[in-house]
Amino acid sequence: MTPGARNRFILAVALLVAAGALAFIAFGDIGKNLVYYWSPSEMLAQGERAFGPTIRLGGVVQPGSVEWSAQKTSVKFRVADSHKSESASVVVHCEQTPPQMFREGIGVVVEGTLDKSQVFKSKRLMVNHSNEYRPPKEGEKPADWKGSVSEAAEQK
Amino acid sequence: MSASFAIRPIGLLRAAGIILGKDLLIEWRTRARINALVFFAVATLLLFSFALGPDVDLLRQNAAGYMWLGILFASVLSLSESFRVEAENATLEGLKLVPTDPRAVFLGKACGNAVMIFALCLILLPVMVAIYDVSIAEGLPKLSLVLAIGCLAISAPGTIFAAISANARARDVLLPLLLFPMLVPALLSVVKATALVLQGDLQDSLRSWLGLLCCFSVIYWALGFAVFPKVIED
Amino acid sequence: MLYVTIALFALAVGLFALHLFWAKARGWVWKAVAVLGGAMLPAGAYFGLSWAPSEQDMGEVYRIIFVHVPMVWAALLALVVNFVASAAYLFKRSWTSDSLGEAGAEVGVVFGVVGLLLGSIWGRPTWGVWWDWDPRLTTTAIMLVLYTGYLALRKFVDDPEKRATWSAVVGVIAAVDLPIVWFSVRWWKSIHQVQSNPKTIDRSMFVVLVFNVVAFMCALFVYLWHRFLIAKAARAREVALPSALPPAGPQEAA
Amino acid sequence: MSFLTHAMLAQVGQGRIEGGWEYIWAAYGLTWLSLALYGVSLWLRRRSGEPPKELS
Repeated sequence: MTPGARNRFILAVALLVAAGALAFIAFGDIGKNLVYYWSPSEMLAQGERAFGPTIRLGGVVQPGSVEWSAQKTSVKFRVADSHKSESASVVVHCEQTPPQMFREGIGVVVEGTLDKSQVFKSKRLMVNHSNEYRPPKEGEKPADWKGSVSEAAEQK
Repeated sequence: MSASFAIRPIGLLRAAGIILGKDLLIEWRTRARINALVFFAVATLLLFSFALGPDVDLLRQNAAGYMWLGILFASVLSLSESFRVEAENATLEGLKLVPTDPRAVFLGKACGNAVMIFALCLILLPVMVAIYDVSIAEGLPKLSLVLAIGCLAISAPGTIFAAISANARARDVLLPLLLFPMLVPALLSVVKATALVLQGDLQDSLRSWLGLLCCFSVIYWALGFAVFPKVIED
Repeated sequence: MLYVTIALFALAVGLFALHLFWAKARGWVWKAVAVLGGAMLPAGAYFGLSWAPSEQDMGEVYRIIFVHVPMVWAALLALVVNFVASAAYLFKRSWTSDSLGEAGAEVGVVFGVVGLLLGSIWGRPTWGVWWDWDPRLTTTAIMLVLYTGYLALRKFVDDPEKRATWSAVVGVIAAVDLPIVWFSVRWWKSIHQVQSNPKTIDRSMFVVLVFNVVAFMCALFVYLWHRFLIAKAARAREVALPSALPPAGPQEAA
Repeated sequence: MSFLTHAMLAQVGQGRIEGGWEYIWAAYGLTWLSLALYGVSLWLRRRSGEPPKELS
């Protein structure tokens, strides 16, 4: 092999190795365990160790579990693995006013700590929107959505 | 020896080994670099605990992160030093004249830097155990493995960028500016892996983080190996 | 609307291809693209703000998608251009690929920063936070810092040849982050939604989105081309012999 | 509690975002502003590459 060809060969092999490693990150299984948030069942599987440290917990708001405080300044609900009623769930007590999109059945990520009574205390709640975008159903208009919204908010 | 140099190029690995040995020998003769590094890194670790106050739980929880930040800051010094040494007597020019693949220079230098940073890790370890009050839950062999791969992940891009910034203006600004963002993915996974080794790994996610770290190291080394001749050519 | 959008899309792609492969046309093609983009941008904003229906969960706020997504795509595309140019430079030196790399990085950083800010503005009403260290957002932030470092490197090296080689090296290494940014939402659980596709977006919204993407690509093209011309001219001046010897006229004093 | 917070709290929990045009205007405004500013900056730099003799 001439030096030039050998050079190019080494270069090609090195680039292939780099691309292979990147592809392994992409399509290998290692991404599965690298979590940005835990699902309720994953957190419960931690047992004792989940008490104390700040954790991100993600899942769906279990339908029928939302309890508002009188002033709507805090909210209690259960975060479940999935929409199925039998899936694992954790009680979350959130002291922050949730974003407007918060509702039963929507995906949320809460950041906080689990205390010994299995209540997850959270000060940061994020609503997770899916990648689905649909217009409102027939005959509905966003303007009609308001409940007891004041005039000021309505004008916007 | 010199005769065989003139007749045929020596093998890549052998040349790399010679350069590595040369770097380590220079270092061993004065031990100036490692002393400065250890002092700097220990000072950083202490500063973290001073800045955060005597909250033992907090320190123990974040020990891995602090340790790697200390190592990273110290390694920037070490990396720029490794090329400054060559620049002083224009010995890099000499290295370029050696009839071997310039990639050997990369391999030798990067291995030398990795050894250096790993030595720093090993010295730092007992310090960290003492001042952050951590215990090594998963055992020392596993921890050394994580540390070693972490050092490899730092040294390859570090060597490339140090070679670049050694000749640029404002090199003290440029090296961290290029290196730190590049290292974030590797740093993230090595800190996570170290924390798992220190605090125990219940979910069996150590292998994932370690795998990610290995992948990044491989990418950095392969790319560095491929492009280094371009970096030092004239 | 759909057919109009497809036609415009084809027109834009055709113009890009023409520009790429027919050097003689380069004088006027960018003007055509500029006219096309200049017409499509306001139209896209109109369609996005008023023509597209509101969304069932996000109401009106989702309309930010029509600027956020095209902006970030344009940024990623510009950085891919930077990668291709960097790799090309390492294989074969040329001021063209060096200048193209410079153009790609700068335009990519500008579009990327704006895209990130737009995402932040969108995140506040929907997620409830301006920023969160989720995988997509983190990798995007890393990407922007990386290419800022690339641009800083270019500023710090005076010798044009060394600058070209070294920044090409950095460009190739930095490009490792690009696929990670793109795939981060699929590899890891993230609060950022994964890429939408025609099935998950209502037809009327999808058309508007594609329309806006085409408009932003035209803008990207014009910006890239002009940034490239600037870089190329700067290179030409740098490598020109100092006060070029032969035509020694009175104006050569400088 | 101010009037505005009260209005905001009243909307909470419906699962839908109402209004929010200020965010949309901010986003579109930022987009247009940045595209325009960058275009202007390119325009101003258009002659930077020409030989110094033309600049002086």
